[in-house]
Amino acid sequence: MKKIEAIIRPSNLETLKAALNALEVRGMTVYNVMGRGLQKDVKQFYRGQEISIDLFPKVKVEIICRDHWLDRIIDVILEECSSGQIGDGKIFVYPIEDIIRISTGERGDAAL
Amino acid sequence: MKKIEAIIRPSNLETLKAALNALEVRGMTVYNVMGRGLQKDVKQFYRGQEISIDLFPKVKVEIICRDHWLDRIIDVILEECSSGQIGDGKIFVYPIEDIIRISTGERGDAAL
Amino acid sequence: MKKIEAIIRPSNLETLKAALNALEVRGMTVYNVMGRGLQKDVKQFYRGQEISIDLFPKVKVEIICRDHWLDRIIDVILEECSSGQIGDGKIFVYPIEDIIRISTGERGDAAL
Amino acid sequence: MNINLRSIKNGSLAAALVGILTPLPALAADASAINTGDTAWIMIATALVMIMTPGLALFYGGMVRKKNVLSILMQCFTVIALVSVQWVLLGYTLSFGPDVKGIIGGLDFWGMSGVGLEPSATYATTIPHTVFIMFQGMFAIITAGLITGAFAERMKFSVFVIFTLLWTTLVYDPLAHWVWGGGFLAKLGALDFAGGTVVHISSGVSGLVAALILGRRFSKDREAILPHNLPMTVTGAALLWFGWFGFNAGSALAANGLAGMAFLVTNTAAASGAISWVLAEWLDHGKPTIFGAVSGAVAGLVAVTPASGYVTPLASIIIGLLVGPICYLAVSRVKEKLGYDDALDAFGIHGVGGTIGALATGLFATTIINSTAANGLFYGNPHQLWVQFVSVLISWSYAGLMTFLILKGISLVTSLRVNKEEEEIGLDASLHGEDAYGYSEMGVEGTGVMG
Amino acid sequence: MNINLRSIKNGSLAAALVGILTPLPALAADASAINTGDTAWIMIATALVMIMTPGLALFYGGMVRKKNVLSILMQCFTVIALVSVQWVLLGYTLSFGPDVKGIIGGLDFWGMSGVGLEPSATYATTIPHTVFIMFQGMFAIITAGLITGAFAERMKFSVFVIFTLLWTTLVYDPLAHWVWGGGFLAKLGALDFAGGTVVHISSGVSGLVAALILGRRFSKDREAILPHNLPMTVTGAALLWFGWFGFNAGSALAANGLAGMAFLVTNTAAASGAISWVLAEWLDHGKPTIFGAVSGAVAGLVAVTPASGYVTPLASIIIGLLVGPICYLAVSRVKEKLGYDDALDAFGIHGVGGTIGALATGLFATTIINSTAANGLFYGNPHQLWVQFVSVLISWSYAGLMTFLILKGISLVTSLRVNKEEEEIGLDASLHGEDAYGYSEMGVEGTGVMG
Amino acid sequence: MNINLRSIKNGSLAAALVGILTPLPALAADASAINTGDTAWIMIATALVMIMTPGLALFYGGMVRKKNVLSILMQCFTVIALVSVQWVLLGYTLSFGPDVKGIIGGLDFWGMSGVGLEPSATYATTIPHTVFIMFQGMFAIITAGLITGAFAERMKFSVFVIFTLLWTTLVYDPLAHWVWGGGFLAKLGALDFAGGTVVHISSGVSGLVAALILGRRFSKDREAILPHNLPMTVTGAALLWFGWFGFNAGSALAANGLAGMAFLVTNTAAASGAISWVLAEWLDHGKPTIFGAVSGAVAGLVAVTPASGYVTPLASIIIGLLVGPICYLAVSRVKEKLGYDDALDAFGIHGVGGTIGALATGLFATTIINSTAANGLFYGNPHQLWVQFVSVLISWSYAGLMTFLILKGISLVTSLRVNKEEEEIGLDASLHGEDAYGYSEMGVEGTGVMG
Ligand SMILES: Nc1ncnc2c1ncn2[C@@H]1O[C@H](COP(=O)(O)OP(=O)(O)O)[C@@H](O)[C@H]1O
Ligand SMILES: Nc1ncnc2c1ncn2[C@@H]1O[C@H](COP(=O)(O)OP(=O)(O)O)[C@@H](O)[C@H]1O
Ligand SMILES: Nc1ncnc2c1ncn2[C@@H]1O[C@H](COP(=O)(O)OP(=O)(O)O)[C@@H](O)[C@H]1O
Repeated sequence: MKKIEAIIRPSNLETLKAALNALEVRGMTVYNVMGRGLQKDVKQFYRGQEISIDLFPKVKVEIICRDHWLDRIIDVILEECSSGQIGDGKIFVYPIEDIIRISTGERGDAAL
Repeated sequence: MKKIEAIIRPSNLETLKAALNALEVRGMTVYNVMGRGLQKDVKQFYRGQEISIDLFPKVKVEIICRDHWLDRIIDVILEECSSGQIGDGKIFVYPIEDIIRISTGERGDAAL
Repeated sequence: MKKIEAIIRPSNLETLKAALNALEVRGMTVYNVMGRGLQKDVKQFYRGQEISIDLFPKVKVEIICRDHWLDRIIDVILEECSSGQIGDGKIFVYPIEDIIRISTGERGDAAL
Repeated sequence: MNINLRSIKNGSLAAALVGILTPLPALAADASAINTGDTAWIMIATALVMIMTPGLALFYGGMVRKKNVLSILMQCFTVIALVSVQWVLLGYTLSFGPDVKGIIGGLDFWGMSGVGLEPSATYATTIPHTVFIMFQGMFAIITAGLITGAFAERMKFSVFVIFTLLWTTLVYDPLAHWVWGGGFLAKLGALDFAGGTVVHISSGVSGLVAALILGRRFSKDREAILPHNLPMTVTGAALLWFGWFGFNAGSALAANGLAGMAFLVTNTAAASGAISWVLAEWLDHGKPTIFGAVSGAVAGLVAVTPASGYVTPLASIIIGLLVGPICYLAVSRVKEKLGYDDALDAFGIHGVGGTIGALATGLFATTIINSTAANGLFYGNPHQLWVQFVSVLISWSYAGLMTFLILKGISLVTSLRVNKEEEEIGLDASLHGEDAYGYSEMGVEGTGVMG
Repeated sequence: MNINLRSIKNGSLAAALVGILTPLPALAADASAINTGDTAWIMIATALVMIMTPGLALFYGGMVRKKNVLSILMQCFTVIALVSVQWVLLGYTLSFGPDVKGIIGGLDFWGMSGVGLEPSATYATTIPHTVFIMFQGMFAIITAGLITGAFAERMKFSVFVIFTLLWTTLVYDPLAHWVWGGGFLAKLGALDFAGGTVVHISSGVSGLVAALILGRRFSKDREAILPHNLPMTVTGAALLWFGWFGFNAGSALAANGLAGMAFLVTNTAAASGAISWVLAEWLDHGKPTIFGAVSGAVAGLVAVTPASGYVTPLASIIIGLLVGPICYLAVSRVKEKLGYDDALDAFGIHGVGGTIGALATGLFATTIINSTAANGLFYGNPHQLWVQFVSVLISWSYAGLMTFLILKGISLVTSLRVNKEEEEIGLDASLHGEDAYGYSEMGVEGTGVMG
Repeated sequence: MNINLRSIKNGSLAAALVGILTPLPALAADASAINTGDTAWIMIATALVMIMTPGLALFYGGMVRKKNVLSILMQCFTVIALVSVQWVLLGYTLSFGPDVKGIIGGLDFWGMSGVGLEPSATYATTIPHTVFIMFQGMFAIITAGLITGAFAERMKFSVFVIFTLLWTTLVYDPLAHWVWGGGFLAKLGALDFAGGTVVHISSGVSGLVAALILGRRFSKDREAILPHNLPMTVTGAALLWFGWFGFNAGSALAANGLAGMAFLVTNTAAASGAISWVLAEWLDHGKPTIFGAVSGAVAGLVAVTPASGYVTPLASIIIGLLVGPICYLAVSRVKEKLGYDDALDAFGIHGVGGTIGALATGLFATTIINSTAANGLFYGNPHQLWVQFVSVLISWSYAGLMTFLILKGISLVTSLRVNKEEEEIGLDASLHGEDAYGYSEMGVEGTGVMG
């Protein structure tokens, strides 16, 4: 099993959710985060005081899946969230050791 | 050492905290997340426009612990957060390589 | 590659960001979390009802980096965020398997 | 009738339907009697009292959890809508129609029949009848609104609608008649300038009874429940204080010296109520809180309400200093002890504060301020205190009993509360199918999937 | 002039500059004619109408996404600022200056020249001219503000500024003159007590046209857009209801029986509008919502606006009951069907509600309430309905056409909308360089890097 | 006294205690002199000025970080409570009691003794004395409230309480007497219609001194501090604008032509202040902001305050156009340069704007608007500008010096600021033991562990 963390633009969340649904991948956890990277700062002004903003609102979508699903899900994310512009975001893949469904106590794949 | 991520119903947080306290497990980090899974959509209405909500507010409790604590903590979570209903949440277990306590610079188990 | 999760005091974020910038480490994702640990509870009062608060607002800074950067980044975090007081926070280090940049599809180190 | 005929003569049937409830100038006093200054004051005072109920919605709304804030706003807004209509159709005439045996008002004014552009022949004869009607109507509205604080976060909305209509008709309207409509409490000589018994005791005690009948919120035993937005509560308190000038000074029903004095004592009582509550908690647990400050201000306003047309500035300060600590103890100690879940302290502040105010009026009332009224104990007239005590007793008993009967009655047909799961999810989503803050708190910029 | 001379005689050139626009008491009526009660009422009514536009800002602001809330507040605030100045310089005299061929007002009062401390010789002769000017000015402000709901979340701010100045001068001012300034619609006998045609139809229809010209928001097709803060919307609605008492009852321009009746019917129409909208949605999709309740209340207020000085209490309830469900269908069905993106339903509520109100006035108007006016169909005078219909038709056509021309004109110079990326980022950051909630939602305590 | 005796004769000691401060009708004018229209207007104007302080609380509260918003609300609310009581006990009589050597008012009215239902024999003789007292009292309240913006996010609450009581007694009351209570500045002929010197210069300059004595916030040097809730700030600004009509037009103390003109110029000055500030920043950094718009509106309101009863509409526009850019430079450039931490620009807007307004009054004042006043420079009377300059100088010096002495005095007993850790945690939690938004932002639905 793998854990996929995709950091995307908030505006891509709905379309990504729909695409994953089509794939019958429903399970996901969504985080509200701020991100910094290659995207360049923007200026804001409060009573004439200039503020340079370097953290941008992003959404992190976390999906735990069986190994053989990994690439398919990554492809969907790339399809739905890539505009080719800096700031589209990143996908991180992590190992995961175990899963338990709280309602039933099932473990491993069965818990998904 | 392991990292436990438990995604639970917000209404179970206080009781879980209390139970872990009893176990003298105090360290935890709590996240405010939205989750989708087997729980089925609900409908909302804004000026007659129907909206289908498929992301539900959840709380993620993250606990880093020594390996031999893993099962005890999982048991407590199952006890406190399981209603047997879909939507109770999941527990994910991950490997962790190192820990540093910022205040002292201590590393590994000592940092917990 | 490694994933560094630093849980710090909100008031240390700006200085940490600046210090990492100096190191030309720009990439980071920031989370708004609540943490419990050795820091002791505080009391609040609402219409005379005493509430004991044991979750404190913290900021989690997540940095994915190449292995040889690991120690340098940890040192910067220790420098900027350590007051020697309980509550300064923790650094957790995790393994990571893969990275993809959404905009280009690049994988691995190239995606950073 | 004649209008009715006329319209039919005009060959319009619809007119018959409409006309039937159109003014009969015959019944009313002379328009030339209207004083523009008094009229201007009472119209704006009416608007001030109207804004109190949205103020109350914010005051209460900030105290509940994020998942229930809309249910509070919905209840307050529903009260405004329902009682506004009930009042012109039936409520006003039950309260202020010609007295029937000291118990209730006659139906002469139902549906505003006989109400024209002229002053009433009986009440506030220097302003148009409609202005008096609206001013009194706003009192009926906020009174029904105050109760909601007691059963917040658990009552079914459908039950709430029925309850509100029954309560305002069976409890508020008669009480208003007894005290202000020439009913038996008025004849008894009870002093209640702006509604200590009619408004605050009736709503506070009814709230307590409702809280007892509905029982505690499930989550109440599991966890402490914190206000989700105190700035919202403070904003509401500010609107309450603001509107209360219309509530009390408007009750003079004229722009005169009495109104001015009522305005002054209202302000000082609110101020000293805030001071005394904050001092009490500061001594008790060591922190002066804004939640305490606004709660004390409201307690002070409640307590001075019945007294505002009868007492001196200094007396109003004393009343404020008294009510703060007493209400603080009521909500922080007594409630815990007795274990009833008066969620937002409708009883703890309005029931307790209104009672203190009604009795204090029996102590501090003086004919120096209001020559048409009576002296209180401190001005040599112990009898007044007794009268006040009786009127308090009657208000407590009547409001309590009726609320009990109304809720028990409804509970024969349906359960009063939402179920446990709905309570956990929150009333906003489960009853109203709405989220107060959209997805926005979730950082996904207030968007969802289109259905 | 004489003042001008005097100041120059005084050897001050600046005074010439200033003096040129100072009052010429000569032109005005006698100060002794001022009635303090009427003056007090209209001054406060003016303040009440003023607070409606910030109320509207909150009402609208709560409905948009978090990233656009400041752009809404900025548009409403800008309207207040721009139209306040335009009104004293030019707008008032175009609207209420001496009639020129029934089409427009003369320039006699430009820059407030000839306006002193006395009443106007023509309008509201019992209050100072300045008070009448300010009262009317607040109407011009909110009307321009109402339109913004239609093109929310996508119009360029610079375009908005130009649009507002042109629209208020070319659309509002003439319309106000036609109906209230002795223009041809007044001569025609059209009844519009407080602005069904001048305010609500003009803004609603202009909003529809603007929404069509600008096109849909990009994100609109991708996702449902939820209100980011409904308590903010409810607060705004409360301020609107509160201010509407000044809007309608103030339109009597005196503290008299007519004002009192207008006050009463305004309140009942709002209440029954809220009730009927909520019932409609409850039946339709099964949930009573607070968003529906406030929307219905506003719809009721809109519909009673033109009728408020002419109809009976019962009629106002009927008007409210009618307008709720109709507006509900307009925003939940018709809009979807036709696919125009009237973002916050400026047309769906003000255009539709204003039209219903203007026509209903032709049905329910009665000389029993306002002897100086006319009867409607139900009181035997079908002609009035025809007159109302004509005035509605003219308002629709003129407002629609002019808005079309103004926007097309501007679009020759620059694009009307922000680009897709700016829309995604949100107008607050992209147009105004501000965040509504700082970083605070991000838990980093509202801090950033100093530039 | 007689009352006192009577009550004792009545054998009631408490009455002695109470009676001692009850009205002595003897001292007052004839009640028949009351004009209901004037009374209605000043009562509502008083309510309007009252709501300004909560408005200020929101205006300021939105500007601070989430962790300090309650401390701001608490300071403003505390000012309302403390000064309300201080005013009736002592403040009013110090300000408006019989003049003692032009320096201070006599104690005749302490504790409202000698205040009845009748008008004052000296001030506003057409309205009840109590109404005049309350109207003036609201000015004392907001003035003390304005200062808080300067030392926001760092002052100890206990210190704040002492400071407020001393400041209002030692600074506000004497200044009010000098200018409005027949003191020496009045005799000098200084024109200050609604409080440019008494209210805005005194609070602004005191704020500057306080900011300098307390020093900068620790975090100030580490990071930029962003407003946590701009919609809250905009709501506050709207309430300020709304209330300012009562502030300025109420200062005519009657519902007459002068009030109407003051109302009009107040609105246009606010509008042009908003326009000029936004234009200035638009040119300076390229973005028009809502924060700029509301700041400019407040600056315009501040500047027109002393002038509002003396200048023409056009002059008010010029004043607004002047003050916007100047205050913008003061807060965006000068403050940075000089490095004082006037957190929310109490000095930058009220100190600077009030000074501009006081001097502009010396330029634009004209007897055409107010025959009882004087002409300014542009109307041929350069002397008035000199008088204004002197009164500005005296207000600056007195307010500055006294604030310095008061704070230095307090600092002998205790430190004025919270410590660094408390500042980091935030004043809400550390001083008041409360969280503004509960846990709700944390998604745990506003719950905590019960203590
Ligand atoms: N090294 C990193 N560690 C953690 N998060 C990162 C890192 N680099 C980028 N991110 C996240 O990815 C988001 C997008 O990255 P950015 O460099 O701005 O554009 P792109 O994804 O096109 O490279 C950032 O806002 C941040 O949240
Ligand atoms: N595959 C997954 N990846 C990430 N998070 C998941 C996944 N499946 C479930 N979750 C999280 O667990 C929560 C509960 O899961 P759900 O399927 O609704 O009920 P149950 O836990 O009973 O299976 C979801 O709301 C989501 O936050
Ligand atoms: N075992 C743990 N698992 C997860 N998070 C932890 C754990 N221990 C501490 N933390 C996080 O680190 C933060 C600081 O820890 P704390 O014990 O309070 O101080 P210190 O870092 O000095 O030990 C906590 O608020 C919590 O967010």
